[in-house]
Amino acid sequence: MVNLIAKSPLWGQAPLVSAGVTLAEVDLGQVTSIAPFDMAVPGFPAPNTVVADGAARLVWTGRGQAFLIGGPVGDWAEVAAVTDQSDGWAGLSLLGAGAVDVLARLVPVDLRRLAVGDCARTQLGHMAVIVIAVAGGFELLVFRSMAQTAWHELATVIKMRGARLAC
Amino acid sequence: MRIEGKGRVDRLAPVRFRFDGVEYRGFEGDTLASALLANGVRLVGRSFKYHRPRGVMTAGSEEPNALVEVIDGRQQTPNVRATVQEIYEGLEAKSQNRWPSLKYDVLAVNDLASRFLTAGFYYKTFMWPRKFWERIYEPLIRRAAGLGSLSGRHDEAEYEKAFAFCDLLVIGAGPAGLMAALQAARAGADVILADEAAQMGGRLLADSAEIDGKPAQDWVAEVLAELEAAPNVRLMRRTTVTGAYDGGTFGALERVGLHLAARPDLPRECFWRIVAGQAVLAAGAQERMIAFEGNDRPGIMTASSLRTYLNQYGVAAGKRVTIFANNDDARQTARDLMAAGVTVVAIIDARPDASVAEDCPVYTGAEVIGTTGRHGLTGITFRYHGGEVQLATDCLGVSGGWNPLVHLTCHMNGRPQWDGALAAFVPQAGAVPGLHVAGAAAGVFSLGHCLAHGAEVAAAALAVLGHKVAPIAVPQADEAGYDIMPVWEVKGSRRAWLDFANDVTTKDVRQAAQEGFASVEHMKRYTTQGMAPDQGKNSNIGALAVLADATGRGIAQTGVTTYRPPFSPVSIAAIGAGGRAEGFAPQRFMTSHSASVERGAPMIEAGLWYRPSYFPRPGEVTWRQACDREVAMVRSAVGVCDVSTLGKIDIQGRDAARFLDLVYTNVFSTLPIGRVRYGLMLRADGHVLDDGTTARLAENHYVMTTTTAAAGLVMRHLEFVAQAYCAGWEVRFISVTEQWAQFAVAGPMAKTLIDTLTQADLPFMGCALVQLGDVTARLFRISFSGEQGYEIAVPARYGEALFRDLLARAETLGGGPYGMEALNVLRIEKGFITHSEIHGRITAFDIGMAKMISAKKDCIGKGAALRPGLLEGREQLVGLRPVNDAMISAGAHLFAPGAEVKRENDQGYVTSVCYSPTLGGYLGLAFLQDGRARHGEMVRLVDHLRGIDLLCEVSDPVFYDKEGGLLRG
Amino acid sequence: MRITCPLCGPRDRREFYYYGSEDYLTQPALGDFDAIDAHLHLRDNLAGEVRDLWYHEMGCAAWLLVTRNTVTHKISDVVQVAGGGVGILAKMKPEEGAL
Amino acid sequence: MRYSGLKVITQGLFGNKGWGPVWRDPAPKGEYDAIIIGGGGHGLSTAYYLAKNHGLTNIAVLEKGYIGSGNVGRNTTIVRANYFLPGNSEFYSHSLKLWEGLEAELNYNVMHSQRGLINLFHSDGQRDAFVRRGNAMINQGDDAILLDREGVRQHLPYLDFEQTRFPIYGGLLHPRGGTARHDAVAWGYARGADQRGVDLIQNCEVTGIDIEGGRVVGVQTTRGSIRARKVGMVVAGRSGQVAAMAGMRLPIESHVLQAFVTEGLKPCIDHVVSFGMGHFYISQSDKGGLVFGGDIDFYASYASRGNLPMVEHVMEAGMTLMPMIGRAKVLRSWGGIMDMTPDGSPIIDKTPVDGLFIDAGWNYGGFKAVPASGWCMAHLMATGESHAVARRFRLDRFKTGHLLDEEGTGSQHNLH
Repeated sequence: MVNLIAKSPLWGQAPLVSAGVTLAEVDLGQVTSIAPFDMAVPGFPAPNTVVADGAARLVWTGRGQAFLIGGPVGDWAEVAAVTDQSDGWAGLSLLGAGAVDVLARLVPVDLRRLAVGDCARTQLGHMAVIVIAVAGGFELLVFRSMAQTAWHELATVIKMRGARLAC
Repeated sequence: MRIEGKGRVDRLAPVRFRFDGVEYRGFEGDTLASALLANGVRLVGRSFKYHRPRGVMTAGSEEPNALVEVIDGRQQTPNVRATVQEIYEGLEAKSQNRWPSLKYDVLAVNDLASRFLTAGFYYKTFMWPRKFWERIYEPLIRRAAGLGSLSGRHDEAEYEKAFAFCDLLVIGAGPAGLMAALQAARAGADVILADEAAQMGGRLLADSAEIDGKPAQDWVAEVLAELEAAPNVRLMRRTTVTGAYDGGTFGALERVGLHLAARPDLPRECFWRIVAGQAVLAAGAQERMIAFEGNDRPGIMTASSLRTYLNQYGVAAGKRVTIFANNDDARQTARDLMAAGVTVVAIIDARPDASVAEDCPVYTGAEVIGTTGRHGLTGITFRYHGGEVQLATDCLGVSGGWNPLVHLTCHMNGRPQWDGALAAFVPQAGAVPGLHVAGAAAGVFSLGHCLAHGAEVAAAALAVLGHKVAPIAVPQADEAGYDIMPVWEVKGSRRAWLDFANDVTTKDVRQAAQEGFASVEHMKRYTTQGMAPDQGKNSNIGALAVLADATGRGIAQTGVTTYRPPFSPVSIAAIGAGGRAEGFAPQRFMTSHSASVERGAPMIEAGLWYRPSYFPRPGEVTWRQACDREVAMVRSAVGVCDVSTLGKIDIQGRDAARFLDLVYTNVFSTLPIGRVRYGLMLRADGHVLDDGTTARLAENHYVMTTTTAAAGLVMRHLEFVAQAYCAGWEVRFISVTEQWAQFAVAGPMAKTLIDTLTQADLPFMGCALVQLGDVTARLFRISFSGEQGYEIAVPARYGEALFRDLLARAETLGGGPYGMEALNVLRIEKGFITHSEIHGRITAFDIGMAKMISAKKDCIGKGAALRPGLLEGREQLVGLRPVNDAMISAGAHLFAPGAEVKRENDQGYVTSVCYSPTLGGYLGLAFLQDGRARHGEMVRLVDHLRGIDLLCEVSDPVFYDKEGGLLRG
Repeated sequence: MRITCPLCGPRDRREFYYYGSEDYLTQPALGDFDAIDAHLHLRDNLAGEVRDLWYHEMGCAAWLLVTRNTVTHKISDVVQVAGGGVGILAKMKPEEGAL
Repeated sequence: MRYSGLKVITQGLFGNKGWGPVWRDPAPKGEYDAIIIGGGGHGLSTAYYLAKNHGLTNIAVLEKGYIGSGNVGRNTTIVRANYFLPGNSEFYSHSLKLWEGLEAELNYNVMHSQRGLINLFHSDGQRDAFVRRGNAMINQGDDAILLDREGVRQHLPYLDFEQTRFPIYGGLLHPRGGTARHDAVAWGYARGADQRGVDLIQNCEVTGIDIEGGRVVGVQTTRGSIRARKVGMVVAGRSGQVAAMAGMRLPIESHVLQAFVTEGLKPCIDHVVSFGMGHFYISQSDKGGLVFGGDIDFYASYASRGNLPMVEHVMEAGMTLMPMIGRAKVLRSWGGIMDMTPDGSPIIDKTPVDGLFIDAGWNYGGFKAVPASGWCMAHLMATGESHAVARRFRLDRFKTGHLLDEEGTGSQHNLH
């Protein structure tokens, strides 16, 4: 009999609180890629937006693709290619007054345009990222294997920001 | 010398610093240059070529002479402009390009030989004897050249990069820039105002002007207070906009920590990528010198910099100052100095009709023709009314006029235009889309007009963005014009410097013209004019005026060389921030990483991933011992290997099968559900792109695997084929590489191990979903080792647990983990290819897989693969075994036995080699001319680099279990 | 340089992968070596406005046809490649064609 | 005038008044035996060897700007012969031999300096590929030495051997590789060609190629029409435009390659160092500037300027490999326009038009090829036959599949 213990991508990593921001790993729950065969299907989020559905969110993640985060797949399986992505991504939350400032060090998009309810598929340093604007900051999804690098890059920026503020 | 009551430095905050080992005192707010001048230090550097004594010449980033090394701990920063470097407690700087000391520099001997060291002399000599160039001449030249030194140690300081976005970027916070920012701020636009100085205000801080009847500095303070308070404005001090790039992108360098003693975690610099809807260039103008004999002595400075040192730093750069100018502006310097009690010996004005109404002697129609003073100016000679007059003076302020700082407008190949009335180049309109030029940078030279122009240009820029702009009130200030009579050089028989930093004189320019280097670019390249750290900011215009004179052309016709980014030099560390150590590319870790590290496995980089090389056991000294054991373990029992790095792509839809038929050479539409097939994929040009196995999980659901190296490439290729060629097809795919942790279980005991986990009786090349407790896993019966093999995949969160579990089970069966080294041996023994073989120049025919190109269908790359050059006379994949089981090496070349070893006889090369513990000897895979027809023949293998030269027997590439009985077993 | 992705909006050039000219969209027929040469190799290579293929690799994964001036880098149009329905392969059934 | 140290001294003693023009500035004649379009390194060396090796002196080089205004005056000055595919090996080997006698040949100091080139590798697979290359170089008669990690450390102690991202496994040392002063190469060939009677005509842009009955008869220029029975197009960077005048479509896409130079520094880097993993290479000029670069900007361009992502990539790679250069300040960046071919190798061949020849497609490796390119193009134009070491640089090789793809990246112009 096998008893497999689950580990999150940044298992054991304590949150980092510094310089007006809090960086922490978040458990995204069930994450399912929804890729409708007909891209004009109703209920599919517009590019760069998040459609909230109760506790679940449907986050646009690319051309004809959205991630259903925290909810059951339901009827999507009938009209879309449905793929489990729950283990493929690491979730990070970056919250606090300095969150925009920190993210602007690493992400080449205009964060002024990213209000709560918006999302962007872009890059964080040299890795792919999904940025979701949430109240008080951002949620960031990076590939699981790169979670340590993402953490390291964000932590480095936060550290330098702290030193700047201390000047 | 400090002047009481002048300047903005904090007299209550003394700062101690050292220059060339001597301690000095300055004040907070001083630059190194102002503090040295205040201490009476005039000699600060040596020139590039002739090692002439040099002093501070300017008060800005264009400084050509006062370049120093700043020391911090074990690090040092070369070529720091003393005119920009702010002092801080404990700052340590030293002069450079001199030996043994600044005052007594041995290479000053070059100056004596200067008549032989003129423009381009080195192209004409040092050619004989030939060997001497590299052994004698060049090393001497290299040692003499250069300026400052790097420490030679890794720069481990922090640097930062950042992105910023705004509606309007205003470059320069002088009068025009402040008005532009104010206009935009009040219009509600998002504004970034960037200025290279520590304090904003530009020349308003350095001049004694009035705005609205008040001192200009009060006006600056009011405007800054308003801008600071505005939520839509971002002030970026100490930030130089260095380049204009496409799409409204600007590069900018912020000096974050350079004005402070090093602090932990504080970045030294931050390189900004600023994206602006529109931009206003209000960079101002720079004063230029005049070329006359001996114009490079310490104490000879631009006239405006004397004013800056006086008004901004409270420093008189000399006790007895003379002014030499061809325009009105320099008069203000004389007036300010006199008002501060500094003796102005004379004003020498080249204009015959200039005003003489100053409280000091004014000589009009006069020209300076010589200077004296070895380490600092002691006197000048000037020509006046046909006679020569000598004056004792320790400081000469020179003004040849002002050059608008048009540089950024040229970064997209814009060409500045000559304005004869201003005797200056002004920006070409529209040269950089979205960049508007305001104030002195646009050739607007009165304060009153600059203020108005700044607001006006900002309003125009905002209108482009669709902002409704209410014009703001323009404050009152002097609107007097700028009268100039061009004077570029005072001709004489001795050297007159143009490019101080590169030691280029008017003679060099004339000689270049004489030798036919008459194009401005030729002159630049032949003389090195403008190629020094100041990039000719101080000298290019003067030099081309001299060239124009020498060639008889006008200045406009002569043209300028191209200004290119950066506007002022930027450290590699700043633009390369984040690159040091691990930062250059993301690190990718498998779920088994820590478990492998715990077992002492050296982790090696493989396509951004880290994979275990081997798992050493006690007593094993070399990697080979571990590798041989791991191979034997797989061949005799069972081995476990993390193969999660292979690309995995989930493909779904009614047209998924059809899509795979298009991208693979072979057919996948006929693959039964629950089965796996090996596939070969070609590039559009017919060469092998990648290979891997693809499983059919359901009628319309496949999961494809790619090699680790090609995972991203294949994904991009699939997207292209789907989006470009398969319009309307119902097929969707997504990478699931990261979703699944996948482990190979291989060896005669593999099935035994799998049976302890789950019930699944899979045929060879079968696949199924299985339950591991609560976890649904995917089980594939495939093999890359030639043994009976499985790959089992679980959601990645369980990866580490499953890996540990599999190892425990394997160990009870006499097995264990194996790493990349053993994996490589296993696959070579079996003749399986990797990207060592399919290296991008290889066709399906080369690797003996022609049969995998289905005759029944077309596929991507098939047409191109049939080009004659890809079919005939090529090298084919073979196996090699050396006679005597001696060592062979990958990268060796193959020859017919007895043939001379030279390119013309080259018949192939070895791609992969291993020692096979299974077969007891070295094995190689190679590409050999006509190789498939030569099995059983001998070839000569030569590796010059490793000294290997021996005979090998050519064979089929499959060495182990040719019939595949074990695999299917 | 910035490219306005029809889906993601204006983005930095660093997010995009460049493939090459729109010639790659025209799929040559088997055996037509001139067409293959034109598809893979020969280029108008204009100093002026061109239509090139870019891939929003770090963004939405859309392949884009970008109209851009190679002298000024001005980008005047960006559309998705998908939906164009270009190339003979789109119309071909899997079993068609022979070696 | 023959140059020498003695001449420099005697001229210096007499005020440097005696230096005459290095080349004449002739007006174009109405007809020449042959015309070379393009006064860059390759065009000038072609003219030089046509005159010197083949006795053809009634020829003109037509240059739309100034002599050497193309990539010969805008590159990172590296000279090497480290190719491994037959076709390239013999050509670059020949070129390097010509370099080694160039000062004496031209009586002009082009400052060719064989400082040694080290290509670093970072995995076993890369090592094997470099060993294959090194052995090919030796089989060709050139030189190569395999360095292990310690060997690299001895030569380049300043590299970051602790960084684990791309650990340094070793390097392939090419002792005869090095650098030269790029402008001097153009000027030296120009002077040599001029001395042999070649007309170097600057500010003369070719606006049309005259073809009658399938044969070239002359060119139209901004300085009038000029007749010639043989015309060579040697205009890498603009090959597409010029060939279009003859109705040709080339297997070439133009791309911009950036390069960078720092402020002058005392000697700190002796070799040419290449970091393939990061697409970064560097050397130090005699003046003290670090000269370095990376990959092309990857998109077709004639804009002679690059963009920031590649700038950043190059500097980041530099900081990964040798963080000791962090405090060197970049003084200037520039972008040159490259003829990129689908296999990364050049073309020296006849065209379908009789009498019209092409020398193009140098990708970003044209500088080191200057001597052999001119040598072989001159041979082709004079004899009508390809030179033995340039036999494989055929215009039709893409169509036939006889590719010379050193990178192994396939038919995508920007990947070479």
